[in-house]
Amino acid sequence: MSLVDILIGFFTVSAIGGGVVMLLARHPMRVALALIATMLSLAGVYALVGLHAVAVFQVFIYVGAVMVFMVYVIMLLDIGDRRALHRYGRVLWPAIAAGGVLVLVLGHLGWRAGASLPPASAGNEGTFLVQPFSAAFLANWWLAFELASVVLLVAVLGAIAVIQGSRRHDG
Amino acid sequence: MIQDLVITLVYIGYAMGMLLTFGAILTWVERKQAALMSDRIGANRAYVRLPFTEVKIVWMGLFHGMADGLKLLLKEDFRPNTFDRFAYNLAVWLAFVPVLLVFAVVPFGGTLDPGQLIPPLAGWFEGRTYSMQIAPIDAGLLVVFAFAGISIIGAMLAGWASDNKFSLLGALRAGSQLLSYEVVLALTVLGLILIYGHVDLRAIVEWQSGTVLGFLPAWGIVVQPFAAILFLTASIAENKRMPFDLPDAESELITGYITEYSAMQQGMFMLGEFIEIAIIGALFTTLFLGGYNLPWLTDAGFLLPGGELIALPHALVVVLQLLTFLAKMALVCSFQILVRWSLPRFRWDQLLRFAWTWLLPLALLNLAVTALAVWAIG
Amino acid sequence: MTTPYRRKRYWNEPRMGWYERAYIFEVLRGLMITGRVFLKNLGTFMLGRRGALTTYYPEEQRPDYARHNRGRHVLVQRADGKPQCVACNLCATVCPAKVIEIESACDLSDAAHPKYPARFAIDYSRCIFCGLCVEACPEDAIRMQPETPHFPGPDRTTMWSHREDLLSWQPARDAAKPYPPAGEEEAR
Amino acid sequence: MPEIRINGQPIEARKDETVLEVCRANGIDVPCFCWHPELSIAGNCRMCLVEVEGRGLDIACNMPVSAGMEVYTESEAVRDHRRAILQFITLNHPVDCGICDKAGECLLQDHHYAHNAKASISHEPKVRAPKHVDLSDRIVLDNERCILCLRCTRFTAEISKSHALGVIERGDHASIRPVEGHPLADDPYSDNIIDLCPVGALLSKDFLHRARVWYLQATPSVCPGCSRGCTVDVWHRKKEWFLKSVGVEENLKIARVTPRENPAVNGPWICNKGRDLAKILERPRATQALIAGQPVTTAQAIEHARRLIAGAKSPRALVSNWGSNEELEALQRHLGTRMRCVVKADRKAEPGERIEDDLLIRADKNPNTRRALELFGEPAADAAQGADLVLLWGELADPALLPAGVPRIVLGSWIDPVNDSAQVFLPVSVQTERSGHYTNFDGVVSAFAPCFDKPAGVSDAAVLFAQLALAPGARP
Amino acid sequence: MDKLSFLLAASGVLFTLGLVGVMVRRNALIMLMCMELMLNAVVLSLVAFASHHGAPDGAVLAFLIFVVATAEIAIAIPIVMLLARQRQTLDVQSWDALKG
Repeated sequence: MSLVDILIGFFTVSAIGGGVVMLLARHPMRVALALIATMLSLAGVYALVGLHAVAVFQVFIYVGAVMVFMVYVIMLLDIGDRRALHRYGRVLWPAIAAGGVLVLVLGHLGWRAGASLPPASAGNEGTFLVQPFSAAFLANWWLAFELASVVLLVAVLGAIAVIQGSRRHDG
Repeated sequence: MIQDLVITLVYIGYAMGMLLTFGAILTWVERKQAALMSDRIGANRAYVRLPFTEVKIVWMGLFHGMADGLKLLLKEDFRPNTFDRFAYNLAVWLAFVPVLLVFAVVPFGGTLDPGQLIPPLAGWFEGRTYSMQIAPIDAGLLVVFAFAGISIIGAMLAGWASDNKFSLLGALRAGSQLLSYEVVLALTVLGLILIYGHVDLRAIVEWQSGTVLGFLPAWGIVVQPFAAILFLTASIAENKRMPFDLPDAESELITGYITEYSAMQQGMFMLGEFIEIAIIGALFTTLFLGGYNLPWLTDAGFLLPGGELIALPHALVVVLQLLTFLAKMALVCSFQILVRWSLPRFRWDQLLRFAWTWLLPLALLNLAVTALAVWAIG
Repeated sequence: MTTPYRRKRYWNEPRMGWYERAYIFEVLRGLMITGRVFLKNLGTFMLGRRGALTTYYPEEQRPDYARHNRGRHVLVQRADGKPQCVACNLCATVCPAKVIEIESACDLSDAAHPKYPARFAIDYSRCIFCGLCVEACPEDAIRMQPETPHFPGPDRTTMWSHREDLLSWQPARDAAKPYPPAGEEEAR
Repeated sequence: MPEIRINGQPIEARKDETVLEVCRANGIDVPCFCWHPELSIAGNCRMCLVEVEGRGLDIACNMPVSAGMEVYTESEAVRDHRRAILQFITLNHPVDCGICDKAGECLLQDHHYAHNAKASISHEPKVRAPKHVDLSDRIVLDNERCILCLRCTRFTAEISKSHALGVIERGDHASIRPVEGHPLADDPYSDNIIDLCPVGALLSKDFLHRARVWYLQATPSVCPGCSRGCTVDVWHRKKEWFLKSVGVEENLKIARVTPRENPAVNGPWICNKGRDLAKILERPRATQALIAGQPVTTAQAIEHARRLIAGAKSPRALVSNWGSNEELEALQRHLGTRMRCVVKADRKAEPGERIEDDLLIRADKNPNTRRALELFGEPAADAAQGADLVLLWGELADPALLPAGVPRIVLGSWIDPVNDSAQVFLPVSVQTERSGHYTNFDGVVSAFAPCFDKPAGVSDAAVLFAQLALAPGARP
Repeated sequence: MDKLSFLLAASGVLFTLGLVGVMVRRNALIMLMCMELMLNAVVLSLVAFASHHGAPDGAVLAFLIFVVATAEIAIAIPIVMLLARQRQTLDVQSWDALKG
């Protein structure tokens, strides 16, 4: 048990705690804050297992962009919406039961997968620096990234279309 | 291992102390510089009296920052009866802490050899050297942007949790302004990354220690002057200061998202703003002014163009590098204050239009030209 | 003229060409102006002189007030040292800020000036230095000197100036208005 | 009914009227100094000159109307002569308005601004005269300012009949002087000549240099000095002119009292006692509620008094005849059934004071005895006897009315030994702090208005009666 | 305890939490956020594998997931805002008009 392992454990538990709070919190802003906590914890995990780039992008893109957008929208929308205070839908207990089963199955599978996989390849310190990351990125995955950026572009266009459509609808 | 920890703790202590001091002193500098700019004298009243004497130490009003801090600490913490007390209290820290964290990846000096610095500990350090940087992460520049993103959430959360329409408006403005200018900032920095070929701030600084065209220091401001202007503009906007202080425009929104904060919580927003000035100074120094580099100064001493070496002791080199960094940083801070007291505030629509229709295309243009140039030369 | 009403232009709309619209040049010009002042003042400041037009009031007070500067009020004294004022209250009446308060008293032994101000107080916390009291005075008994009253005080009650303070005027010092006024001696 | 034409306008006049009276009755301004409606016609100021068609210029005050008169009050000739007369009057007048207490309400000043407004053209030095002649201990004469209208001498001769003033010398040395053997100090109406004087020659010593009149505001009030109930104006500082460099109580003082013309009661006169109202009303005030001499809050005192009243078998109320009609009615409404109300006299004549005369002064030195008696009836001789609780409201002229050894609730305005010996003392407002009405001996009801705010802790008697009438522990 | 197993199990738990959240919560925005949580769980497992195998491709995939998630949010939130503007609520159960 090195310091890194302890920290990984801590961040993982903190991430799961954030997920639980997301289920329990009443107000969307609290949920968003819990999600941000989860994401930051996961970023910590990523950084600790050596993937600095992913950790940074996790914070940069997820917290800095997606969650800012989310908080912005919650700020705009929640005012006066009393009905959102009903926390849970009708399928609360069945869903929790199904979730419990899923946890057992996935946890078991994960555990077994981890156990059955070949042991960790050693000496991969340099693998996750930004430079090899970028090299792999541009050598093997450039098409995927271009496609993803097309998806992003389409999403932006779609968002503009939705907003414009609603504007026209409003008159 | 334990030596690394000790060194890191020393660095953290230095960085925290330096930033907080900068933040406190900048409150005074801002007033004094504004006074000098407008032919006034400025803050000159606060003093410390030596105990048991009538000797008053005024020091040109340097203690005004202290007096402010004391006042903010002792004031009644007047809080609104908001529905989300948790978010209200969290927002301060979300806005304050990420700003401090940014400094973790900034190299504020060259290489430190603690064994050479303190000979009695030479045995313990076993000849290890450390670069003067809290967290030597190779993704340094990305970390900067990552943490900048978190502080947006702090500002927005503050405005939302204050339960006040002025605060909410301020928060909405803060959100959209910070997002817009962060895009500009990132695109500007992309050009630098193209040239430097690194996102590691230490590598960037080391790249700048050379020269271009034989005589000019290879500082970012020389190779990317246009990006320097864009970067400074966008980062002043990120800091929500004049002429981009729309989120807390006093004449329109009282103080925007800070309106409902009082006492030290308000003080932390203000201190955060001033520390951010220092951070912007540090980043600008690192990216464009060659960081801790003094022309011809190497870790061994001054290496004059003729190839002559003036050897300097290690301690002196370290101190020189630290001072160089601080001096450059102070210069940039002073320039930001100059801008703040010179330019009038934008209108809100002008602010966003400026970001999206001026700065963004310019940043893209800069990026394209840089890419072409790098491709042509490289 | 097609429209019956044309909007009045209340301000001078700036005429801006591309140079001004480009913003950056004008910004740089502004920064150069303020920066020049800053550097100049910083330079003088570092040389130990003051890079400012203002003074460390009240420790320092400027000697170069304009001759007609309306600063502190003074009450003119007669030859015997009594105030010229006859407590007619015209200054108090005309005062727009209502800061002058006079309490009059009767001195029958002085046949020419039986009425005199027993109390004459000016509240400098509210005075607007308009000089109307000087205009209104039928006796030329109140004047304003180009110097500043000792303003700063811990609270506003200390900013009242009373008869004794106001009677501090030294006629010999006022070259602009000699006392007694020229020609009065002959009249006597 | 002769019909005359003034400035071309036909006007109906009575046969016994003068042209001046007709003009005044019809709102036509004819300036005058010596003429006064209540005094005989002297005709010495020559200010009221008018032009009559066919007869030239003559004084309007002494001109009976006759049918078909054509009078011009604003003709060129009239204006010329007015100007000339004002020049003449100011020939020796010092024009020292700056130090004159009359300035602001001075007839000469007003007429000068309205009809001449020019400085004197005389080159001759003005005749100097004594500035300060004591006429009595109340009045000083500034001889320089006197224009010899003789209003004052006519007043002492015709109205107050003291014959205290006369004229000595002649020409520009003519002066008003007291008549030997007829001291002005003995005239209880002497101060009226101060108001009568059209210039600032006669001045009140009390008011001398105390304030410029434009700082003052007149509040209609009623003199409580006797049962005549003369209507008066109480002059006090306007709020915007409050002095700020001295204590606030300096501003809450009666500056002077002047008569308020009221043909039904007092005409244009009041007596000197009425002018000295401040002496009565501005005695040291009691503003602190007491229980057995110890300071308490008003609420505690009221609660204690309620308990006393609730516990008493035969309580008596000694009714103040200085209470207004409203307060007396409040007493009757709230406590009239619980207590036996006995009217008492608050004040009696001071030593040396004139008791009664046929002009204004009445023997009863209290303002509202008539209404009090109407409400509560004549007091029986043994009114206060047999009581086990006495509510004393106001002062007590005759201490014998207060039975010894009986618990007392006292409602008073001024500091008095009775307050401390009382079981409960409650401070009440004085006349200048409340509004109300007095009914005079003749049944004429006159109103008075408040001039000042009540001091903290002081309430109106009417409010206290309503609160005392509640059961102990009740909340109003 | 194996690091990979631990992280994979944590990823499974997080994924389940997100799934349960999507099922049980009624607020549309919260449901969106729970979906983000599921995406995060997947990224965690990718990172765990990448770290285990020492191959940067897992990191690249994680990055691609970020981009796609951003795109998803960019389109999803305007839609939610549109719906919320129409019904003045964020409750998904009030948007069941298309239910058979």
